Parts: sequence; C-alpha cells; structure tokens
Amino acid sequence: MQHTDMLPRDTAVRLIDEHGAAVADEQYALPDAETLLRAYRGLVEGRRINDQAGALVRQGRLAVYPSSHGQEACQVGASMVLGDSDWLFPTYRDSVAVIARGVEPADAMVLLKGDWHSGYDVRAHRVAPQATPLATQLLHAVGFAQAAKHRGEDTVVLALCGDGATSEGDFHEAMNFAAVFHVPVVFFVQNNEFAISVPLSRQTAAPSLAHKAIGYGMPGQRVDGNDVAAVLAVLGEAVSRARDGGGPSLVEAHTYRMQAHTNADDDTRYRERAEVQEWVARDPLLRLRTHLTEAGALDAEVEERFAAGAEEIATAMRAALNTDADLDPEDLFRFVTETRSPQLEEQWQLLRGEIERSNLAEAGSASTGGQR
Amino acid sequence: MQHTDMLPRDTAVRLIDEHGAAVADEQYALPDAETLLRAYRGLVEGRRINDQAGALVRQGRLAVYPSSHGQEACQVGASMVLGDSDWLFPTYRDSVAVIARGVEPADAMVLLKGDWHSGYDVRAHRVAPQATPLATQLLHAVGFAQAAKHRGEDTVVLALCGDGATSEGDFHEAMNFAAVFHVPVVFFVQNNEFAISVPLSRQTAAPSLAHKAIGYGMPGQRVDGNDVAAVLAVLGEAVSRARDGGGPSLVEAHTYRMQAHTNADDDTRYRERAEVQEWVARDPLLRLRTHLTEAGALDAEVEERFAAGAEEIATAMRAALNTDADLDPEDLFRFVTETRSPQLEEQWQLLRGEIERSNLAEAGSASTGGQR
Amino acid sequence: MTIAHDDMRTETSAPEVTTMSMAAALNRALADAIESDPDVVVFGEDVGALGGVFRITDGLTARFGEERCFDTPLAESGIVGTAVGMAMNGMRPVVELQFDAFALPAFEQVVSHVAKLGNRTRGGMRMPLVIRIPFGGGIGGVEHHCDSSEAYYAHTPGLTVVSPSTPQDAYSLLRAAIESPDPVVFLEPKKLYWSKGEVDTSITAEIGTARIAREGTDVTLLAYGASVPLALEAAEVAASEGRSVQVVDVRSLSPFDDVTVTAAVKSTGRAVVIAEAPGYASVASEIQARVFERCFEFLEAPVRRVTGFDVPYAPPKLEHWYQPDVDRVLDAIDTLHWDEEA
Amino acid sequence: MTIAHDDMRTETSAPEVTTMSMAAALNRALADAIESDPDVVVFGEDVGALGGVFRITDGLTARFGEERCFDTPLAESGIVGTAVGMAMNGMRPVVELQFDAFALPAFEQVVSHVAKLGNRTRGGMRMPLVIRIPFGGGIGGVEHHCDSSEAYYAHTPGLTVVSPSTPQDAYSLLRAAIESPDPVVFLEPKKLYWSKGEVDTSITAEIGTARIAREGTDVTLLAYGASVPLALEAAEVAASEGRSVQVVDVRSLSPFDDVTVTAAVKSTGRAVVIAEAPGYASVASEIQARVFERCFEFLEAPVRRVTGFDVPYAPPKLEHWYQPDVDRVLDAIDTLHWDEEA
Ligand SMILES: Cc1ncc(C[n+]2csc(CCOP(=O)(O)OP(=O)(O)O)c2C)c(N)n1
Ligand SMILES: Cc1ncc(C[n+]2csc(CCOP(=O)(O)OP(=O)(O)O)c2C)c(N)n1
Ligand SMILES: [Mg+2]
Ligand SMILES: [Mg+2]
Repeated sequence: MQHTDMLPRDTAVRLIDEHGAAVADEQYALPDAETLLRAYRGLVEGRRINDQAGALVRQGRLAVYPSSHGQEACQVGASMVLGDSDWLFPTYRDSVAVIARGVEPADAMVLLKGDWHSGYDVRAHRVAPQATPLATQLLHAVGFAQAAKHRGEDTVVLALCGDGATSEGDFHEAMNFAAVFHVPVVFFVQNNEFAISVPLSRQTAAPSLAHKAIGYGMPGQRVDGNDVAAVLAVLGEAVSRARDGGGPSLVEAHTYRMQAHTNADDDTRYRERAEVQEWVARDPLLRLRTHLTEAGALDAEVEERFAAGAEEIATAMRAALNTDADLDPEDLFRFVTETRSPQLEEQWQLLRGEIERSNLAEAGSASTGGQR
Repeated sequence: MQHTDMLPRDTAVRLIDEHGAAVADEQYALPDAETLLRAYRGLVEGRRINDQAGALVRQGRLAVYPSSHGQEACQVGASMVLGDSDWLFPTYRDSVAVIARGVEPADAMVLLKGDWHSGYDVRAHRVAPQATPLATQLLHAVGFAQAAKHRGEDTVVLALCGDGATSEGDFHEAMNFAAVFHVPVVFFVQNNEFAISVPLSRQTAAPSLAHKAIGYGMPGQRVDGNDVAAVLAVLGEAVSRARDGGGPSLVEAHTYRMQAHTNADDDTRYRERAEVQEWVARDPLLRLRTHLTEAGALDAEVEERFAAGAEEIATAMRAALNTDADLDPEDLFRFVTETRSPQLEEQWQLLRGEIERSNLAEAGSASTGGQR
Repeated sequence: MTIAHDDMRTETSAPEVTTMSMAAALNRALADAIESDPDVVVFGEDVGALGGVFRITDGLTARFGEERCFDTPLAESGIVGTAVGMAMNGMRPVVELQFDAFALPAFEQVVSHVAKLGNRTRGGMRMPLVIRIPFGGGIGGVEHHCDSSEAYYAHTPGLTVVSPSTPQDAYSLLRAAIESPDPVVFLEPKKLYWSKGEVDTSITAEIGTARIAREGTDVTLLAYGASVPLALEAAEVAASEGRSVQVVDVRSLSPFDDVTVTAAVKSTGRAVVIAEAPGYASVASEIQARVFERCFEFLEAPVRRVTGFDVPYAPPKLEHWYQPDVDRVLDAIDTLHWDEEA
Repeated sequence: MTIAHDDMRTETSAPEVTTMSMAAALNRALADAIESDPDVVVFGEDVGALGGVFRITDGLTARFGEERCFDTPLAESGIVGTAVGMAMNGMRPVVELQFDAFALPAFEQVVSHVAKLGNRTRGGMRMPLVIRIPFGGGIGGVEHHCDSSEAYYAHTPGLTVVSPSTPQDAYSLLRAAIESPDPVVFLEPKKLYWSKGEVDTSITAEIGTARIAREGTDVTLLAYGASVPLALEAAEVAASEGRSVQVVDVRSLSPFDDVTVTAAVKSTGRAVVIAEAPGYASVASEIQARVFERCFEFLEAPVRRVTGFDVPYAPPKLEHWYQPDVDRVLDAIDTLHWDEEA
C-alpha cells in the first residue's frame, strides 16, 4: 500500500445523497435493493426504539437514555456488516446496534434501567457489554481479535466509539496495538459533532478524524454517516479486508447527534436550534425512503409492514420495561469473583441479615419501612 | 496549509551527508559556518560527557546512566535552537541537552547519582526536571506553553521524547491538546530505533512517526538525527513557526542508540553487533568534522581547543561526582508539601530521633553501626 | 477551623451571608477565586457553555471569558497533565474531572507528578492546583458514576484530600484549596449538591482540620462527605433512644486532624467510622486504626466501621442495599459494649 | 496453604525440588504454566528477547515462540486493555508491568474493567488474568522505580492481590494466580528477586491464606513481601533479647486471611504490622484495624505499625532512612506495654 493510500478522501464517501439520488463512486458500489430494504427496515426499527426509549425515560422507566436518533444508519450499518462469528464492541450510545445484532431490547436496556450493569448474554450475541469509560473498549476489541487470530478463528471485531473518545489515550493505544499486531479490527467512529457539549472543533484540529489512521499505518476512510448505503459499502469493505488478513482500519462516519447527550442534558445551552434543524433534512431514514420509493423497492404496504414490526418491538419494550424486575440484592456479592472469600462471605452475611429483617418487616406491617 | 503539507517527506531531511558533503535542499538552508562550529563544539563536549558518565557508572559514582552516545546531534540541536526565554522539557536520556542549556554537569547528574530526584534550578535554566515516566512530560510542556500564551509571553517550549514514548496515551493527548489550543510547542522525537530492547517495528506500523502529525492537524517532519545541520534547520524552523503563532509541530529525528539502554541493560540479547557497527559510520561528530575541515572552518588547533574544553567539563564532572554530597535525610520531609501538617511532623520527629541516635552512635564508637 | 476575614477577598466581591445549595456555594467559590486571582483558570470537560454536568461551573465562561474557564478535549490525563504544566508556569489551575471513575485515566499524572513535582524540585516548583471530582453515590447513577475513590488519593503522599459536607465548607474549603500552595484533590459529594445551608463568604477554612458537627457524650461518629448527614440522622434517632451521640466531620481526609478526633473519641470512649467507599484498605480503615492506636486506653469497646461492601458499586436499583444507612450505623453503635445496667 | 500434588501439572513437566532464586522460581512458574495450558500467554515491555528488565521471562520466547511470550508497544493501558480483551475471549494473559509507577497508566483499565468485568456480566465473562509488577524498593532505584502501590489494588473490589516472600511461594502463588478464574495482581518484591530458597514444584498454594513464617509466643509480627525477611531478622534479634516473636507472612493482601491472623494475634496478645509502603490509608492500616477490632479483648497493648513515611519514596542515597528496618520494628515492639516485672 502506498502511504498516501492510507489517507481518507477529502470528502466523505456518499452513495445516496440527501435527496435520495444515487451518487456514482468509482471505489464503492451501491448495495443491492434487497440489502437496502433490509437496512431501511433496520432504520425504521432503530428510530422507533430510540423514540420509545425516550418516552420510557420521561415516564421514569429508564434511568437514562443516550439516544442515537439521527445516527441510525451507523447503528444499522454496524450490525449488518458483521457475520455470525464476528463481534461487536459497542458504547452506551449503541443500543440500537446491539438490538440489531439480536439482543432483546429489554435486555439491552438493563443498564439504562438501572437493574444491573449489563443485561444480555454477551457470548450468545457476540456483543461485548456496552462500554461507558470512553475508548477503553477499543483495547478490549483489539485484545479480543488478537486472541481470535492466535487461535486461527474467523472473527472480525468491530469497535465503536464517538468523536470525543478519539481524544483519549486509549484510542491511540488501541489503534497502535491493532496496527502493530495486524489484527482483524475495524474501528468505527461515529462523529456526531459533539461530546456532550463540546463541539468537534474543540476535540481536534485535524483535517478529519480519519486522518489519524496513517499515523498508525492503517487506512482511514470517511463516510457520510447518514447514508446507510455508504456506511454499508465502506464498513463492509473494511470488514472484508480485516477478514482477509488485511489488518485493521479506521472509518469515520459524519453524522449528528439530533437530541441532547442524554435526557439529563440540556443542549440548548451549547448549540443553536438552527444547527440541529439543518440536520433534519439530512435524516438517514428520509433519504433512503425516497431512494427506495423512487427505485420502486418500497411502497406503502411495505412501509406499513415495517412500521408494524417496529411497533411490535416498541410494545414489547414497553411491556418489559413497565414490569419491575425481581432483583436480588444478594447479586451484589454473587458475581464479584468466582472464588468466594471468607472476607466477602462475612459481609454477604450482614446483607443477608438485613434482607431477612426487611422481609420480616414487610410481612409484618406495611407501616414499619426500615430494615432495622 | 494544505492537508498534505502536514505530511513529512518520504525521506529524512539531510543537509550534510555521511561523508561530510553538503546536500542541497530547497526548503532548508545549511546553517552558517560559525553556527556549525558552535554545534561541533557542542558535539565534542556532549560525546565527552557521555563517555565520562559511562566511566563514572563503572566506577560506581553514578547509579545509572542512559547514554545519548550517537544522539549528540539531537541533544546539541535541541539546545541551540532555543532562545533565552524558551523552555526545554527533557527526558532521562537528555542530560547532554540539559547541560548544553547551561546546567552544571554535576547538577544534571544528581538524579542519576541517587542524591535526589532532580538537582538543578529549573527556573534559572528554563529546563524542566528530566522526566522518567514516559511521555508524561509532553503534557507538562503543553500546559506550560498554554500558560505562557495566556500571559502573552514570548516562550517556545521544546518537548523531547523517544520513539517508544510515542506509543503512550500521553503522547497522543499532548499532541492533540497542543494542536487544539494552538500553543507554541515543538515535539521532538529522537527515534533511536529502540525502546530498551523493543525495536521500532514493534512500536509502530506507520510509514514514520512524523506521519502522526497530520492526525492532530499539525505539520510533521523527518530529519536525519545524526546531521546536526539538518536538526538545526528543521527544529529551528519549527521553533520559529511556533514563536510566530504558527502553532505546534512534530519533528522526528532518525538516529540510533549506540550503547545499551543504560549500564543495567545488556543489548547483546536483542541486537546484532553488525547493526550497531553500521551506525558507527553515520556518527554525527565524524561527518561534521569532515565537513568543517573540508570547508576550512576547522583545524587541528580548534579541534584541540574544543577537546580541551570538553576535558575541562569532564574533569569537573569527575571532581564533583567523586565527592560525596552531604545529604540530609530530613530532606525526605522538607519538600513534600509547602504546608506542614502535624501528621507529617510526627513522622519527621521519629526520623529526627533516629538521626540523633545515629549521630551519637557514630560519635561514640565506630563499632556500633545500628541506629538503635 | 479558623474564622477570619480575608482582606484580599473583600476587595473584589463583597462578602455575603445567604442560604444556598452546595452546588451554588462551589460555583460562587470558583467565581470569587477567578475574580480575586488572575492566575486561577478553570477547565475540564463540559465546564464551559454547559457549565459542567452538575452545573458547578455555570456561567463562569460567560462572565469571565474563555481565557478563564474553558472546555478541553476529552482526555483526563491531558487535563491533569496540562494543569501540571500550567502550575509549573505559575498558574493555579482548577480542573474538573467528571466522575470518580473518569478521573482514573489521569492517575499516573496525579501520582507521579501532581503529588511529587514539588518534592522532586526541592520546592523549586510547586503544584498549586485543584482537582475537583464529583464523588460518591446515592444519585441513582449507572456503573462508573457512583464510585468513591478517596483512598487512592489519600494514600498518595504529597496530595491534600478534602471533602465538604455543608455549603459553607464547600465554599470555604474550595477557596482554601485554590489558595493552597500544594495540590488538593477536592471531592464533592454528589448526593449533597442540592442540599442547602447558610454560606458566609467571609469565612475561611483551614485545611487539615476536622469539625465537630454535633456534640454528644456517649459515642463518637466519624464521617466525611455524604456520610456526615447520615451520621447526624443516626445521631438523632439514637438520641430518641436515649444515647448522646457526637458527630465529627473529618473534612480533611489527608492530612488528618488527629488532635480533634483523638480528643473527641477520648471524651466518649466509643467510636464508629462511617464511609461509603468499600472498607478494605480505605480511609475508614486508616481512621479506625489511628483512633484505636491513639485512644486505646480510653476505649470501652472496639472501634467499628460502617462502610460500603468490598464489591463494585451497586446498580441504581440496588444502591440502597449497598450504601451505609441509619440502621447499619445504629447496629454498629449497639455493638459497642454498652453496660445495659448503667 | 494446602500442600497437594497437582496431577495436571506433572504431565507436562516433572516436579522437582531445587534451590533457586525467587527470580528463577517465577521464571519456572511461567514456563510451567505456558507448557501446561495453551491459553496462557505472557506479554509486556521487554519480556521477549531481553527476558524482562529483571529477567523473569528469560528464555520464554526462545523456548515457546513469539506466540506465547512477546513484546508489546510501550503503553501500559494498552497492555492491560488488550489483556482484558484476550481474557474476554478465553485466554489467560499474564502481563508484566515494568515497575509500580509504570503500572499507573493502566489504572483505569485495572479498576474499571479488570476488577469489574466479571461482575458486570454476571459471570458471563471472567477475567482470568495476572498482572505482574516488580514492587517495592531496597534496590537503589531512582525515582518511580521503588514505589509500593499495593494499597491501590487491595482497596479495589474484584481484585485479588498477592505477594510472595520466598522462592517457594513465588512459584506456587504464581501458578495459583495463573490458574485462578479471577484477576490477580501479583506483586514481586524486587529486593527479594535474588534471594534463594528451596522450591518444590509439586507444591500448590491456596490464594487467600497467610503463612506462619516463625513460631513465637510474646508478640506477632504481620508482614508481607520484602518485609517478611525483615520481620524474621527482627524476630531473631528480639529472641536474643529474650522475646519470643511470631512472624506471619500475610501473602494474600486481598482477600485477607482473618482466621490465621486473628488466631495468631490472640495467641500472643501483641502485634506489629510491617510494610514498606506509606502507612496512611494502606494495607497496613487495614491489617492494623482488623486485628484491633477482632482481637480487642485479647490485646495487651495497642497494635502498632511500622511502615514507610507518608512522603514520596526516597532517592537511592537516602532510602535506608526511608525503609522500615530492624530498629524500627524493635522500637515498636518495645512500646507494647511489657510488664517488665513479669
Ligand atoms: C473516560 C471517560 N471520561 C468521561 C466520560 C463522561 N462522558 C460520557 S459520554 C461523554 C461524551 C462522549 O462523546 P463522544 O465520544 O463523542 O460520544 P457520543 O456521546 O457523542 O456518542 C463524556 C465526556 C466517560 N464516560 N469516560
Ligand atoms: C510509563 C513508563 N513505562 C515504562 C517505563 C520504563 N522505561 C524506561 S525507558 C523505556 C524505553 C523508552 O524508549 P524510548 O521512548 O524510545 O526512549 P529511549 O530510551 O530510547 O531514549 C522504558 C520502557 C517508563 N519509564 N515509563
Ligand atoms: Mg460525539
Ligand atoms: Mg528509543
């Protein structure tokens, strides 16, 4: 590879423009209609999940929700490019990608509901726990891929992070380890222009985040993150390259965080409504719907079917999240280590006593609330 | 600046070749003869300091010495490009640069002698303490420059690190902060091909370390680190740019660690003698001597004068290091914090008691060695 | 705690006595510090336009400009490392790290430089910087948002570690921390951010001193941060059960005020240490051990501690089972060898 | 400590009893672990061709290939973070971090992931990894090369922390650490690397247990790592002065073996804790507090501790003033309310 081949383009790869028109590209082909239709369905479901989660937060059923509203093309693309033996390493904002990978929405929401720190079977779905400490999961992804390579397994790891996370030291170390050990990892940065309140311009002075790739000796590419066709094409190529022993690469998607960072955030403090408004027209659903409709691949009936499917997911989410899980406080001790120590047993015993007292109190009288 | 202007050249900038011949360069001019003569004198002194320190280690007068033998062009260049109001942020390997900046050799050796953690007046010489935890000092350099910029002071900060240190997260964060805040810092990486035993190929897969610069939005350049003329030209330009408000930049010098990592290391375990031998011909002193001699700027008399000057430094070093410093154990408590706490006073009192006992014991009899 | 008027301070901003939340008191302390000392700069993640995720820096950028309060790239080692550099160059940086767990990437800078640079240079360079960390749980935060990491800092020589439990101390201690020539880790109990109290901006606090938060004669509760109101609540309940409980707000986790604490425990002969962090090798163990050693002859019973369990912090729905509560404190008091006949 | 034959182990490498240094014992443990379990990989800075700066990994790459023992780029968070990922994918990484202070860049990965991932996933993913750190001083190392950071790890729920003081324990505990399903921080006392002793490779150690290193009836010294030989030396001197001193090698810093320690201290009624790390909020404070609380009725005198001062570690020329020594231990013993009449 020529050195300069590692540099991304000056503008992001785009295969479908904001008006739904296909854009010819000499390197990347437009995915076929069936794939795009599947993607569209994913977008519809993803949007519905985001909206439903938002509602559940307002109703107090979720503690917090970092929405990917506006970023669904990245979420769906990240899930679709992976094969069965591949792994996804997502962040707190990637619930839609996690669900698209087959995780039950209610399980994906366990963290955000506050029931436990993660709620799905990581191995069954080949999805790592959603990471909160920024950029740390990128190193896990690299190590995971190193182990797969060590055993000669056919596993590509897709590691997700945001624009803000690229500033962390762990981002750097992960990129470097991946390149030095030439492991099958694709780093996918969803540049949504903000890290909570901090705009991209305070995060980097680089021409683009994808320009970081050459500094590690891997290719970098930029893609329009609101164009699922481009995301599928660019990420798909990166995943294939990794699978074929071509090593890691970095893909930066240009997108936008349409809502506040989470429900706890107030984005009117740091960005203009007009800016947010500008991005409405670039919505990933809108342009794909136009494109597919114009291509004759999408009609009202299919639309309705997709909407109904999405509604079903939302209904299930509501049902699951409106039920209080039966939580066992003893879980606080159950999983800390596999080996049980007398030191922890002693404290566990204290908790058991309190649980008993509390159960007795509850059984006895509704008026004595305390544990004592 | 065009994006690709931030990329370094495909080969390192070189103004004097291995045989002492000037190399024409369209961007960088050969420093004048007077400057080169001054540089040569610095090289001679630097080499002598390295050799003397090595001898002092063998004699047990220094605890440890990370030699910059072979890297003197970088050391001297780093010092010469700085003005009086500028600051140097060196590492453990940069004693020659520290001394070239005016620090007494004996003071520069306090850390390596084991008397204290740093031994020179940082403010008088505008040299930060030599850093041991890799890459951490790069962030200090950036913050220092931020403060200078905040107060409108004319200060450029030159921050040194090795090839290995570029893998640390702090390297990344320092480069990024410097670029985002556009501060007057020049990062100077002495790529000597090894981080203790680990070769550059295990450190990075990048075309060069200077290729990292574009990922932060700053220019990167590569220079022949054994050609002091090129080091002076490239670093000098970077420092001027920083001084003129042009922001930070990254310079990578290609050089070689001619000796083991420190005296405690055994480099026969991890590199071939032939490889080391190859670099002897590229010695920074050799080529500059040839160049200056051929240019008529250097003759036996001047050589002798320089050698005598270097010998004087070495003699002073020997004298200073052969004297045991009069160390006060109470210094352990004296500088921890400026505010004195009763908690520490109490422990300090314990030590004072022990010192007294020890003094009494010494005064009393030579045979009772213990403190008790 | 010395109470004194600081003349410097009154030049820039008239002292006031007002009722305000701890968050407001911290905000006011930052504003007053920026106003009174040109070397003070405040920075971190989201501290600018947003005013911090807890709004502690609210309005500072608008009022004092980007020069004095600004956002950084998202990198905690970068934040602390550049603060070290600024302090080396004569400034007084006050940085915010968003949550305890997100302070960890900066740990090397804190331990190897913030804590040691003054010593390394024999006082040639001091580190007058403040690291503010919203700390502890009790706010229903998800994983990584509710840890208590005071032990890591308190164990590290060279660092001063303080935590306020009232708006007054929040104000006075933060001013004192910023004025200190030494580095201070300033732990802000999240749970108390919205608790209110009177704040007199003319009161200065002396770092290194504990505060008697409630008088009592039978037993001494030693607490800091969010555990202080818990201790006071337990004291209230115990009082109704006929026990006179003294409460000491340790405030200064390092250095430790042995004089006040030892005198307090000697006066009652019984003590319970309360802290939310896991108890093992913690500040609570230190306090327990010190009190034991210094008050041994005066103790009617072993010193107890009530702390978080030695497990990762609980998820929101289980945190009430994790956190020390009034019942646990009362249970601990009950074990203190009371002669029921007396 | 249970002594048992491990059948698995003898398949690959015949058990032996030999006199060797602690360094050699550790090397042998690594080699035997690599040989007996295909999931074990060793990596870190300079562990390959060089064999580690202390030569603990000497010859492993030559013998087992780059696949099983390899150098990484110079980045500690990267080393630990990728080890986490490998452990998630079923391997048993054993990483070396070069010195205590250079383990700090990895602290976030250690606290937020190594310690918590098993809990986060409700046991769905375990973290069977070992972090080896050459620890402590006494070798004349310059700044950052002699710290003792066990408190940071021991305080962190989810981590197992052990330190050997003999070649035998070095071998057996390292094998046990590598076989543990839980993450272990393995602290190797640098000062003891070249101390020699008999090693029987068929002996297995149980993590979580202390070891009586010397019998005695008058006072119990509690120590770990390099402080164990110091305690033994002090015991010898005390014996010559007529005092019978028991020495307990704590070995497992977390979890702690209360059973052995409590029984030991109850049997003598007096105790001194010895550790080289700064004492404040340390493992020594924990041990002191635990012993106090559990042995209160049995104590003839307050439990004392002899630790490093609460100051940054000394430069080489002053380290003998910093480190706990025999005199300090004997002085501490002297304060334990001896009835000189008895
Ligand atoms: C190490 C660390 N520091 C700080 C935080 C607090 N925090 C959570 S999300 C966030 C912003 C992240 O921005 P970005 O990486 O762009 O992702 P986005 O939220 O936009 O998807 C911050 C600062 C954290 N989770 N981890
Ligand atoms: C954070 C940290 N990790 C590890 C070390 C131990 N160490 C000291 S020097 C060194 C190699 C550094 O290599 P490089 O940056 O290339 O500098 P050089 O020694 O070649 O000048 C290592 C690993 C350290 N000092 N700091
Ligand atoms: Mg973002
Ligand atoms: Mg090097």
